[in-house]
Amino acid sequence: MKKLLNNVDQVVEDMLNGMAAAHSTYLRRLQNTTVLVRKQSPVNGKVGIVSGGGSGHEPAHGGFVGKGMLDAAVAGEVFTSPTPDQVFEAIKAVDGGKGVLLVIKNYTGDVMNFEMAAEMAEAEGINVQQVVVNDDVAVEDSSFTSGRRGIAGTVFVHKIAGAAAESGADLDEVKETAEKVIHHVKSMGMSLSPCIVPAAGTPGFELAENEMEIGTGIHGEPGVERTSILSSKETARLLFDKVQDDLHLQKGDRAAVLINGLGSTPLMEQYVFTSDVKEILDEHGIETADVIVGEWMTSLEMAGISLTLLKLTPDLEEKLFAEADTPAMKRFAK
Amino acid sequence: MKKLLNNVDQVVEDMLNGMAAAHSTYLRRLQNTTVLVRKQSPVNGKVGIVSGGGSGHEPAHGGFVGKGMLDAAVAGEVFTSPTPDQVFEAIKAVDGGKGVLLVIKNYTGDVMNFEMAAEMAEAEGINVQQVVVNDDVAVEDSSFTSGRRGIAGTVFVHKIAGAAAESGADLDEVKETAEKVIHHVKSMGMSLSPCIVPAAGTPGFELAENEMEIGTGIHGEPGVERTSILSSKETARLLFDKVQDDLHLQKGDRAAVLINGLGSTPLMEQYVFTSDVKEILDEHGIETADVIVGEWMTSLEMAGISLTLLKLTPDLEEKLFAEADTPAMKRFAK
Amino acid sequence: MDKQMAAEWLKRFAETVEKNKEELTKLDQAVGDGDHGINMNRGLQEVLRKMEEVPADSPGGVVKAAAMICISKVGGASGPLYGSALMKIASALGDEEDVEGKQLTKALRDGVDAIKKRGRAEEGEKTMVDVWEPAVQALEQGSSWQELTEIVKKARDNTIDMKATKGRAAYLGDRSIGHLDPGAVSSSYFFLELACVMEESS
Amino acid sequence: MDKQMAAEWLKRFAETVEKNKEELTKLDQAVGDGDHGINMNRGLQEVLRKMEEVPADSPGGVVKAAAMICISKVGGASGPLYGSALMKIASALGDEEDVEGKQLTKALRDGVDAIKKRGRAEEGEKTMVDVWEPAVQALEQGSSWQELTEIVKKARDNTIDMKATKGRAAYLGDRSIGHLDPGAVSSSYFFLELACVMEESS
Ligand SMILES: Nc1ncnc2c1ncn2[C@@H]1O[C@H](COP(=O)(O)OP(=O)(O)O)[C@@H](O)[C@H]1O
Ligand SMILES: Nc1ncnc2c1ncn2[C@@H]1O[C@H](COP(=O)(O)OP(=O)(O)O)[C@@H](O)[C@H]1O
Ligand SMILES: [Mg+2]
Ligand SMILES: [Mg+2]
Ligand SMILES: [Mg+2]
Ligand SMILES: [Mg+2]
Repeated sequence: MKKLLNNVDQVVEDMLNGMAAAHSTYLRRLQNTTVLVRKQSPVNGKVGIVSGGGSGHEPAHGGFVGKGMLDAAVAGEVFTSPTPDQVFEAIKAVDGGKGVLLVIKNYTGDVMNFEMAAEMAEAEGINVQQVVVNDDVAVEDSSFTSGRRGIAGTVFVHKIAGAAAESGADLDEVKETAEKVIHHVKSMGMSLSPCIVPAAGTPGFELAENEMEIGTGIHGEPGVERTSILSSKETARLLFDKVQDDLHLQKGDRAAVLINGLGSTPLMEQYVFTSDVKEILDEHGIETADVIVGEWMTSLEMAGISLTLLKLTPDLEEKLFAEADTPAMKRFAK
Repeated sequence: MKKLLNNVDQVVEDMLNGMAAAHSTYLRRLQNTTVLVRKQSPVNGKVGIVSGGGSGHEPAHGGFVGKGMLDAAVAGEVFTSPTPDQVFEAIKAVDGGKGVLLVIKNYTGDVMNFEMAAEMAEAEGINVQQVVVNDDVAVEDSSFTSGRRGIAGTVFVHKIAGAAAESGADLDEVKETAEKVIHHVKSMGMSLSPCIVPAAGTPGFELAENEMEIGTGIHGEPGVERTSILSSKETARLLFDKVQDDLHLQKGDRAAVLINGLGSTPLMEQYVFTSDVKEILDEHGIETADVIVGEWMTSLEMAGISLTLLKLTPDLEEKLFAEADTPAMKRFAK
Repeated sequence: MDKQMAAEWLKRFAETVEKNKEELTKLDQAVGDGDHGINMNRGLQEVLRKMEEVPADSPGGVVKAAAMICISKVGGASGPLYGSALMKIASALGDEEDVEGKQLTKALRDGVDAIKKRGRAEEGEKTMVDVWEPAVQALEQGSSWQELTEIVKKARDNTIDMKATKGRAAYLGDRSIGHLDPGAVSSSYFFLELACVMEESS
Repeated sequence: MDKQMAAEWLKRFAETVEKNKEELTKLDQAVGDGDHGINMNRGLQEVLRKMEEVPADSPGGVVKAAAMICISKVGGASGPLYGSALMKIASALGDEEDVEGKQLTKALRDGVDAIKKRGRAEEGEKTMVDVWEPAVQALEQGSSWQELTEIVKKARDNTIDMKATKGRAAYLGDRSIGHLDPGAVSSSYFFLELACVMEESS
């Protein structure tokens, strides 16, 4: 394992200090917690939005703390959901009197820990609602299982629910907006090489030189299928087809596209892939209102990419383009 | 070699199409060239700024095309400087009547190709000036050699010269501003693993599991020294010391810091490193006006990082914080 | 069971997890995200420290302190699950200084029920429930601690052939078959060390 | 030298570069950025295509067409250097249909001077100049084509012990010692193929 760090057990601690140092105009660290909150928290009269999860997905979620997105991000250990007490601290810090929405990615651990925090907050009289993002279409949905994972589509939830909160909507409206995004957003990823959790020291899975993994999540976990290496075009088609199976975009529909590098896939390759995705969308007559390319929700140094499509309605589109100013995502007011 | 692409010989072509597709509100591709220009080019009455170089450094330079930074970026093959005819096309496309500044990274190939383009443009009566960025302190400067390389510090040149041009400064002033940045900016990098040029198919150098390379450039070229792996803190100190040897920052000086991931080093590690750099700067009583972390000038999927420090003067700081709106770097007007 | 035995139980549990940390990590890499050993060890080491610093007055007190730490230090899925289980076990044990076998079994029943409720999991889903449920049932049916040992090992190994439908392993679908469930393995340590401590004192 | 011989020369040069593309890449990986073989091959393959499509009327025409392509297709350091050299060579050859040995030597002198001017390099800096300069000097001093072959090989190998002070290899400082310069190697092909073509026709 070759990593630039000091102590594997301190990596989250050190990282949070680095984020606070780099982005001091946006956010601050809540003392003795793993929580980053907006510099001026709570924002009075605004619904607070809290997200978080295991670390190793940077810029998610700390990079999205700021105007028009999150009020707080709670960091767990690498790939390990944060504990309820930490989430509770975040909730208390951002409640500006209009309640708090928790944006949870659908993993058993995250759901349970955030749920326990919500129970604690409610016991203190804070109004807390939660939404669970489950955009990953890699695994079939089923009522017998814990359902689908939340992956990069979460960024759209942050952006759009964040815009709703910023505009003064109340907790129910913000939650409804978030749920509408969740309903309309689908993703799927693949990887070319695994990643190494610092404290583990060995990769989560192994791939031969001619193999790729389809449907990989964002935790170095194995995907759902292994194939020989596909070209960017073939990969784009495979991921698009899976996403489209669920999303049923029609000719003339407007969509936002998020192409997410998982860690070590260079922007060069991401743009090659973007070009292939755009071609497919054009073929289908789907209008791309927005194309976002880069690293938004990573999996340490995993090589790979995910494709997220969000079906837009006029209200979602308006909020997607609303002003945002966070370390990782910025939007100018139009 | 595991890469997400279609055809190694088409990778720059495909990438440019992807960039144009993703960032169509910012830029467009000049037909039959490898040039990306601002959507509305030329901007009348504004000095045009053209940069570029070999591909594989994304987001540099295409990601910096937009308001407040570049007017055009010329892409060469991977790690190969673009040819004069392409640079010439860019110059013609962005000349808004006030002349054009070329921002060249100091590599023999880049300097020669841009120079030839400037000669062509001058023959057509376009006023062209050029600056050569040589921020990499890894190699000793000497009048016998071709001097120091240009690396991530180039981003500050783009940002600050871009602000000058945007504010209406004339060509001489923009050039002077760029030169002032170049004079005040120093960088140094290191790497933990090499990268693979797609058309080559094999890494540019090899590093054992316990080795790191100090002073690596951004082209997969070997660095100037090889050591056993250092911690983030030790690395921060080593790079800072080398930069500081040249920059002589004093207590109370204001500086901008750019921490640049070379490709596959996760943001997590970059932030750990950021925290260590901040500690050193604090020790020295150097005020950090701005800390920028992320991937700004990469070397494909190389693992590693570079540290850039820019000594600020009030005029440079004002321009550093001026509004910019490009795909990769955005600044809100204060 | 007195407070020393309770402490000894959790101490041995912590030690076994530490010894098998890499093993648990490997198991979790195969079907999950590779942190189960790290998570459990982080929490249980803290439990050890806490037990030394502030020894509790009763078996219930010992377990309650461990529950709080699991909730605030383990994270992931296993944190709330072990945390909720231990919390319920502690409640059931109350502050009695010496706990009968029967009462312990009832407490463990509350524990497994808490896991099933928090995790919305049933037996057969390839989770820690697949060790907890047979183990507690065996005790309820009067198995000896010796017998429990065998039952727990068998239950643990039974997870190999299961297809996961809860937890991260569920994302693998059929590919989850053929691997031990890491949470089932750590749970087996929990019961094996309990049996060991109880056997030795009997 | 007539136009056929000029075309044959560049054709063989292109073929040798293609055959040794990987070798050139490896050399450039050791002291540079690993693209010299790729750059040269990209340009020279285009030269081959162009020569087939639009055959030139004179040796100067052949070389001029190649110069234009090197400038617009090779990129990197080698593009402008070979481009400038070929351009000057073409100018010196003019549009004569048959070129004398002397005139060719004078043209090659213009070529090497163009490289030195563009690259601001002198002999001994571990660049292509270290093949071009001794090669042209030898011709100026009346060496035979056979002798040139030996001189060029020796000049190429002499770059091994040099420390680079120009081009990317200069960034390596002392670590550049012990490696062949890739541009010197491709330049050796340029002169070796010239010698071959001239020998065969004599
Ligand atoms: N819904 C659930 N119900 C019961 N046990 C579960 C559930 N989800 C996961 N587990 C258990 O948790 C273990 C994984 O724990 P751990 O790796 O620490 O957390 P995470 O899965 O969040 O990384 C699994 O092996 C399984 O035994
Ligand atoms: N200043 C210079 N003068 C003469 N030749 C040079 C100079 N710089 C580089 N070269 C030659 O160019 C070769 C490298 O070419 P190439 O790899 O194609 O370009 P780049 O260095 O831009 O990647 C070197 O091996 C050397 O022979
Ligand atoms: Mg986990
Ligand atoms: Mg090159
Ligand atoms: Mg796990
Ligand atoms: Mg090269």
